[in-house]
Amino acid sequence: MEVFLQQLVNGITLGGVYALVALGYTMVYGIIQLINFAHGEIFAAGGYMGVILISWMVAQGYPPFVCLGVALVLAMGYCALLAMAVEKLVYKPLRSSSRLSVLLSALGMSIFLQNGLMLTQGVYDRAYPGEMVQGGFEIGGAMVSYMQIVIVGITVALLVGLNTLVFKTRIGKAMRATAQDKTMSALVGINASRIISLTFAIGAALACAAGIMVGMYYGSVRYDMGFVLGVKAFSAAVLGGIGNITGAMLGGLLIGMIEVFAAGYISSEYKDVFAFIILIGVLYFMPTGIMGENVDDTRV
Amino acid sequence: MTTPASRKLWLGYAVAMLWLYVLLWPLIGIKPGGLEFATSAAIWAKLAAISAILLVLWQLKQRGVFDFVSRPAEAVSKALGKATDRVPTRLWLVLAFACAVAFPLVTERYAHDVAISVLVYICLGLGLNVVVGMAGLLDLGYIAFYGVGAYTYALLSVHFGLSFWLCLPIAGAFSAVAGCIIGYPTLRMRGDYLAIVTLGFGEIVRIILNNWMSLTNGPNGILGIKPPGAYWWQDGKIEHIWLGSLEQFYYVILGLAVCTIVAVYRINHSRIGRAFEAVREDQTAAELMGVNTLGIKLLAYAMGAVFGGLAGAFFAARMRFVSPESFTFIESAMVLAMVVLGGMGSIPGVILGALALIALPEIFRGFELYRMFVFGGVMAMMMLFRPKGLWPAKRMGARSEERD
Amino acid sequence: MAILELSDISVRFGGLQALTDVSFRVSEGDIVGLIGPNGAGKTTVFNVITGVYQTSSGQVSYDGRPLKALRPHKILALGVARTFQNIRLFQNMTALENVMVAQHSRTREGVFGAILRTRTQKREEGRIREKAMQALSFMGLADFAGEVASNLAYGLQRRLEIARALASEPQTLLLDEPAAGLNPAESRELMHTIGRISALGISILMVEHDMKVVMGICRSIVVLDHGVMIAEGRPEEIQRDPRVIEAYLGHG
Amino acid sequence: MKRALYFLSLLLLVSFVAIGCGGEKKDEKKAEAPKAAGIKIGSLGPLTGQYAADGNDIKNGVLAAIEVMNPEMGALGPVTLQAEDDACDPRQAVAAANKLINEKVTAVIGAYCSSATIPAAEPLMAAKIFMITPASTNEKVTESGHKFMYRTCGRDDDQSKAAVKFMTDQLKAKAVYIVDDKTTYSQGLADNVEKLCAGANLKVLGHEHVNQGDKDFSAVLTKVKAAKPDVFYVSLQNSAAAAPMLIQIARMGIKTKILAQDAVYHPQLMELAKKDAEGVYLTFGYTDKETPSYKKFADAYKKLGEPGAYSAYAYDSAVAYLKAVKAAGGTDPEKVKAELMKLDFAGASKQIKYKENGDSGSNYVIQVVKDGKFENFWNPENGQLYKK
Repeated sequence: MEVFLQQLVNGITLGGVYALVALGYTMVYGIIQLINFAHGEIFAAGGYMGVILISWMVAQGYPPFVCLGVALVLAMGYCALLAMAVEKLVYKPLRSSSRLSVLLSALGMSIFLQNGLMLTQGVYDRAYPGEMVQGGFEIGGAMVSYMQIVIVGITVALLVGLNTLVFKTRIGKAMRATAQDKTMSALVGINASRIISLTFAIGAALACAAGIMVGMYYGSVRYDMGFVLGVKAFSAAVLGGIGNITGAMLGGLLIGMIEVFAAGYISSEYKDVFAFIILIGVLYFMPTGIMGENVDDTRV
Repeated sequence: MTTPASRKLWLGYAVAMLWLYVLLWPLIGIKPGGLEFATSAAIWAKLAAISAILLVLWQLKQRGVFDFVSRPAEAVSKALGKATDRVPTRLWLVLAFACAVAFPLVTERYAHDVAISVLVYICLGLGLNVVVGMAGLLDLGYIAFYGVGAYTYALLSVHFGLSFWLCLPIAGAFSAVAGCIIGYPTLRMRGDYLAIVTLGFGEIVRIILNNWMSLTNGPNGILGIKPPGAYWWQDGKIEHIWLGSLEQFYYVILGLAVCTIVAVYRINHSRIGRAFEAVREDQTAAELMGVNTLGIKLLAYAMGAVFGGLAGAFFAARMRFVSPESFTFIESAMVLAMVVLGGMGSIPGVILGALALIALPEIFRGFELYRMFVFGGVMAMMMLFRPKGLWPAKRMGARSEERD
Repeated sequence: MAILELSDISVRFGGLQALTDVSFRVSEGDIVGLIGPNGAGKTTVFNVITGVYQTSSGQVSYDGRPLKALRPHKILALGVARTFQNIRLFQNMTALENVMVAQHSRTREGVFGAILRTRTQKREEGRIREKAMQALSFMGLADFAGEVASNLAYGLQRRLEIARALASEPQTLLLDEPAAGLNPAESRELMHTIGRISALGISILMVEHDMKVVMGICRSIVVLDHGVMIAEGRPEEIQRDPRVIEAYLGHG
Repeated sequence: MKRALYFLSLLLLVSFVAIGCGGEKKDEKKAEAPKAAGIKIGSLGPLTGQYAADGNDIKNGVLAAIEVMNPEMGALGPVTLQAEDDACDPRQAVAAANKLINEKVTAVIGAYCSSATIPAAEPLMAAKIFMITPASTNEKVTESGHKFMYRTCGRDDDQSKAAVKFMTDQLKAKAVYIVDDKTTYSQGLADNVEKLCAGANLKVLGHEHVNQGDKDFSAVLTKVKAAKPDVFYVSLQNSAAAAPMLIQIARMGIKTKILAQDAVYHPQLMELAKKDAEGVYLTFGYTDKETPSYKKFADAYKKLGEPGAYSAYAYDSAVAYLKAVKAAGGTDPEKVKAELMKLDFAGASKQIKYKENGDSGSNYVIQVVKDGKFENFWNPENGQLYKK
């Protein structure tokens, strides 16, 4: 029971991070049907911006929570700019070409950014200064650290914020309209190009927050950390039904749980196998993911 | 170019450069000790200067300043093209083949090694081309078949001492079975779901190779794989030897690559190839025109897998060592990049793609730090200038699901 | 002798009743028209016959054999070919290749034959090409054989669709609005072509809006409205049928 | 199509000739002035990818050795380095080895991953080029019977013996939990430890594997916590993998003693894991940092950064080779081999003396992390604590 509770806590923390990154994949996919491979690198860049900003501010002598808060905001802005630059530079000109070409340029961008990070930040891991949030408490034998609380708290806040943005505001409405039908939304006066940029920016900001939290949680960041997490988050987005925001949150949480429980109860070396097998199994029976819309492509 | 348009262009350029600086500076300029501007400004200034020069050149070209050079050059290339058109295709093929055969005679070790790698990847690229280019099914886990082929030969050679030539078809068959296993659950899925499922399968295969200690020896890999045996001209008579030198390996893989090229070309121009393309173009219409689309898709996976498996068996024989590290996702991505960069569905395109992606990074090995950085950037940019690939197939359009 | 027989076909998509108890038959060598206002369920009937949709109840039989649970390519192999309302050619393949695909179900050679270029494979390939060229010539497209489908003019694409269907050597041909978008001269030409196809002994079932075409060549007509069959008979009977007139004009 | 083929053949021709002639031209140059070229040694290791940090340590170690040895080489010099990247990938390792053969190096210092060293050795041995690995501790490296294969670092089997001895003799442990991250190195070591535990009356409560590149170990650690072992034996590929593990161990409140191995010996460990690294034991090839030879090494290395786990070994490997070359008066492989076998000198890492099979013996001791520094703790040879 203790073990189970502990694994549950671990799973929720991990799942929350996956969900944040998965959202970026799903939103971009929803609007331009692109698997944005470079998204994982944006996540890594976020982690690095966190290190850079927090180290600097800590050295200036600001209190930890101020550092974290300011770094979070600044880094999110930075990542949004980065993602928009990537979008403008290599995705926008390809909007009318074959989807595989865009996929390839996304892959190229991913390699480019990853190595760019390596060149500017070095091959060594970069450490987050001190542990910002220390200690923890026990519930029923399960250790819950305050760090986990902070991570889950920030994740939930961001998810709620995103939901409000997408479902309650005019911008959100425009985003959903563009995702549905670009031509029609252009007719009613929505600037699709701007909305797409905005989608990239929001996705990137969320990934950036995830990057900072992962960095704080594991104590360090590395230039290639985006890849593995990116693949998992992308699986999470697909599991939930790619293009569906609620689905991505659910998918992220599920993948996190599956991974932790598979590692805890079955085998830690095969945990990714279980995650993928469950993903494939779900897709076999629900070909568009758990919450994806059923697209009937056999219509004549 | 008119003045307002030009002004707009330079305004855009200024914004982009500003943007670049905002992105560049924090990565380089913020240090725990304080803020620093000199390094990032220097790098930025170089980038800005180069791009400004390029922009000016481009504008001049638009205005026709270079016409005096480009017009005659165009005429020359046109004339050259006409002249080459007069020479029969067969002759070019023979010439290309002759070059390939003569290659090891004029080059040395390292070039052989690179050439072998290129040829292995040509086989892989052509195999994936059947799946992605012809049948239009996105596959991100293709390297798994390469791994299955490599391990099949490795295990059969080490445990049972079977010869390479006997194992080649077995490796192909095993890969085909693996292809069907992977293909089956994906038959009903649409393109992007296919992507993640194939990626997942690729990872599963790699993790199994890495963890099934009793079979694959896990991360330690399998050592002591026999090279192919052959009857070779030696000391004035024909003897059975174990192939050891790089030239010999080169000829083996050249043979394998030629067989692959011929096979893929012939499939492309057969009933099966047309069915592949029909599925790619419009799956529903293909089914209604009597093509068993599920069967054909499965066949496409199996076919692609066979070529991957054959290349894998050769890889194991050539390295005489296999370990799971050779079969990671990035390899799948590389093979896919070859196919798309070269031109989907086009055989010469795939060859060109393999040359570009394997040979070029090897040539630039000296810049190892910047190598992958530039490679990624070029790959992304390449798609902007030639979205259909270096050498597009004559007829190649969107995949069927893209139009739904 | 009925070759194609629909008995009490009903199709439901979720809550939507697309077809209700539709029954009719197509006799060998017959030309049957299927008409009705937009949304009456005509294309659904085609989709049911060719196996794209499954019926909720009722059954389709072809040549005395029930078609239930057969995949579309099997149904084509039995001899039912069709064209599409919105042209669905293989856009990036040449006209000839488009037509050659239709021979798929009539040929057998597999991968090994193709790779080794065996004698039987070559012979078969030659036969496919010959049959395809025949179909193209029959539709007057021989000169466009090497043209990529998407480059053909609209009228030619319509004809290519029919050629493709014919190349599968059908006994029954389902034409889904073959005259849509054609000018009067082309429509006349089409009527003539349909006559020639019928003369080959192929039964034809066609959905068409152009009454001139339907009344001109169909020997019997089935009228659908909101998924229900409201009339069946010879053209002149249908023209006088008050329910048909109401369906077309009444609640406009 | 024809034009396309024309371009293809043209391109093939040009590129082949370019690669071919490029190589040949270099050869000609060398043929003209063999003396001026001096000695070229190669280094092989992951300069990019996951283990780039360790690969750079090796490269830097060799660079330091060249700096130190160059003045001594006299007419044989100057010594130059050709550093190649293998990204720890067997295919790239073989390609890089072939490139080094092309570049006419006479010895290769490397590689890092055993899985790269083993296949890369094949072409190097065939070309009679020395391969001295400063980091591949897998037994198989020197057990393949290669004539020119040497190893300056210790062997996994020796290291695991030291580890088990420490757990039983000093920590008086009864139960141990083992985790590794599935590399040739880390798993080999963990498997050896597990095997030895059976004979040492040490109960193995569990042996888990995590994957390379994982950062989240919470699931495994939860199991460890529940199992309550006396010692937690952590065998990971490098310090970057170990640091998050240590952080999570502390966060989860696991108080068990932790024993790690030499790959985590890197100042990065304390930088990343900070106070959570305190009290961690590790087996490490003993290096006395007070000896003159180490200080000489450290001086030369200073401008290259902080020495990593294998920097000193890489340095010693290169120094050993260059000493042998100097003694042999040339780079003839047979003569150099004879001289290499005669060597017995105080290296930066340890006393360097190669055995017949190419191994140089192991000198594992137990170290502990104390106040952010690695300190010698216990000597398995005599079972004594080091005094501070």
